[in-house]
Amino acid sequence: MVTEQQSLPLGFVRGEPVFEQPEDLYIPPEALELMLDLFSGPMDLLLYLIRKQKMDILDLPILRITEQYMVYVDMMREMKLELAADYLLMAAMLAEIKSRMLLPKIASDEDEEEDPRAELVRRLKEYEIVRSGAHELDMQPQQERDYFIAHADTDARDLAGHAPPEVSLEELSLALLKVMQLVDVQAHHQVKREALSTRERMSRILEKLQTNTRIEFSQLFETNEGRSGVVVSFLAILELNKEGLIALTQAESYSVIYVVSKSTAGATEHRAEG
Amino acid sequence: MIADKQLKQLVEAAVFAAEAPVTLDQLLGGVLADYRLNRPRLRQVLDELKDDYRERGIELVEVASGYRFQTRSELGPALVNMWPDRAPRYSAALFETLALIAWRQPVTRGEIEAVRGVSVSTQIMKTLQERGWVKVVGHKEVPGRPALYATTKAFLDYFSLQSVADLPALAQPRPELELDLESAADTNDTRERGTNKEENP
Amino acid sequence: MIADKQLKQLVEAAVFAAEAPVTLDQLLGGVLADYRLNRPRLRQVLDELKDDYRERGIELVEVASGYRFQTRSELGPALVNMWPDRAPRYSAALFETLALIAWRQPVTRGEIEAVRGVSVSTQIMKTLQERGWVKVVGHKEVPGRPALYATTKAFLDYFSLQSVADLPALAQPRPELELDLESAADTNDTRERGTNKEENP
Repeated sequence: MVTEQQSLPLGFVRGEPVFEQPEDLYIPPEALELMLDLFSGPMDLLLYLIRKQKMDILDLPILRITEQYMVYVDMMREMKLELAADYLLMAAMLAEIKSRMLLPKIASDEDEEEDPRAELVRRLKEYEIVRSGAHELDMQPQQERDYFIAHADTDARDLAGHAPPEVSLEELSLALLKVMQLVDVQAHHQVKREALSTRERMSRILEKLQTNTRIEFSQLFETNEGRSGVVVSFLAILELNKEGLIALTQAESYSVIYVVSKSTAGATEHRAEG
Repeated sequence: MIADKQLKQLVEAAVFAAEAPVTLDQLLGGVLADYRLNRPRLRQVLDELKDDYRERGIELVEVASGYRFQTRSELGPALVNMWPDRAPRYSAALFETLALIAWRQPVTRGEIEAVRGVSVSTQIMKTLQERGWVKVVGHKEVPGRPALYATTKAFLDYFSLQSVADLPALAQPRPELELDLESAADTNDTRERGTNKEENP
Repeated sequence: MIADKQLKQLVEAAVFAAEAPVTLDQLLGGVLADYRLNRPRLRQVLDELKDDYRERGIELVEVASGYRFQTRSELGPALVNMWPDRAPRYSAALFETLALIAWRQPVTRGEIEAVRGVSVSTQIMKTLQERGWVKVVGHKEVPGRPALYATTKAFLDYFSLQSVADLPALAQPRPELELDLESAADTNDTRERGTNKEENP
């Protein structure tokens, strides 16, 4: 079922004729990164190329497939995209098969020499089956995509006196330490106690704005908290504003400043405006 | 326009699927967003649903924060037997999620997932909200309007904290703890998770 | 004795209130413990309930770990619209890994990597285990004693399946190809041929 169209080669890449310059090989750099996410690995990429070029997997044109694979891998390397070592491993394997194919066959009395492509073809077929399995799984109904669990609340559990699990502060602290380390790997965040108070205050302000979508600026401060409390509230308002969760409005200079929610569920009037 | 039957099915499914009681606005802006429906009409649908469940084991009720289905109160004593006495435990995933909410609040589920590198199960969010430790304080104005989660006063009370700011001081690694964590990280890498089973929260 | 109506209400309420799907045994030994009821009778009640919900927005289904109510799948898109941040997002790599574990279980990480041609990220294994879809069921007696992974009931529940045998049979290699798919063939045998789907997506 080889559907190789013989026409004039468009050019030669590393000595190999290129018959059709596949337009899908020209990929804008920004799309390359996306592509890396698109393929789940080198096998996936290989299969894609085989499909795209309508090659016969059983009589794999190893020269062509190797060329095309290398075009992709080289592009990704040129873009200095973080390329998994597995892609390079596959490139090496392809190159090896290619060189073995190029070697003259030595006539021998022994059993027929195994086609150097056999192992790759076997793996490709096997992988193809797994990929179709993944597709089958994806077609199954999935929770919160196709269906949701239907729950009813109950007061019976309270009757049972069924206490929820006891949790120690230590467990929570350890968990916090773990996520702090996680984040530390991603970025160097200095966790300061003041910053935490601010985050917490942000939540309280949003909470207030859920019942009242517009609150006078000054009402968000509690004077009995003292100086530091006022500072925390002020920082929280600035941060909320920066993150686009609230807006500050004022009819005219020196008039009352209002804090308006941009985020509450109940803010239907606001939604209607937008 | 939407057929009456389909409309009722949608509203019914949405109330059942919600993690907390749902308001008319949530229904109108969410599951019914594609249909032009007014509040009286929706109320009528909810009344019909109430009626449909009049003779069933559960009922549709309106509570302070919206509509929800709940088991009929007469059945309470019989349902008690559903929960045998056993002390459940929370998963590490739940603790990490809670810690992240405390630390990064107000935070969306997507932001939590970005840090933890794994998706956060709905069950965990539900458990945290049922315990009253976490609540939705708003919605982020980005596509999808994801909920913003924050810790509550009940959370602070439970752990006898004055403020979330008291947490990091506690989380300072003690020398002997650091060692523990390193070995824990090692076993994580070699996927020795048999002992660290993820039960349902 | 318990009146039919009350019995049905009790079973209905129990299934709705449970945190996870409930089995016949859980019902018989829990909420129904005070009544002398046999399994056929209980099955009959559940069948009646299924029937009652035939035209509603939710349905009673049986999955691997028992009975549960869930929203009708036609309503999925509208409901997802209501909670976009709850919608699952899984990569192709995760699904391939999961498919391999489902169809080839028990399987080692090395075996998964051999087929997929890429190293399996620790994050994928972590997600799969945190979701409770995959667990370590033993260790292979080869050097290094690698963990053997298998799917769980929670995996089946998530995909609305009663057993692994309900998974569609995977495409068979073409006859002219002699592939080393013994392990796959074994699991395939237990499956129904009739469900064979088209060979490729």
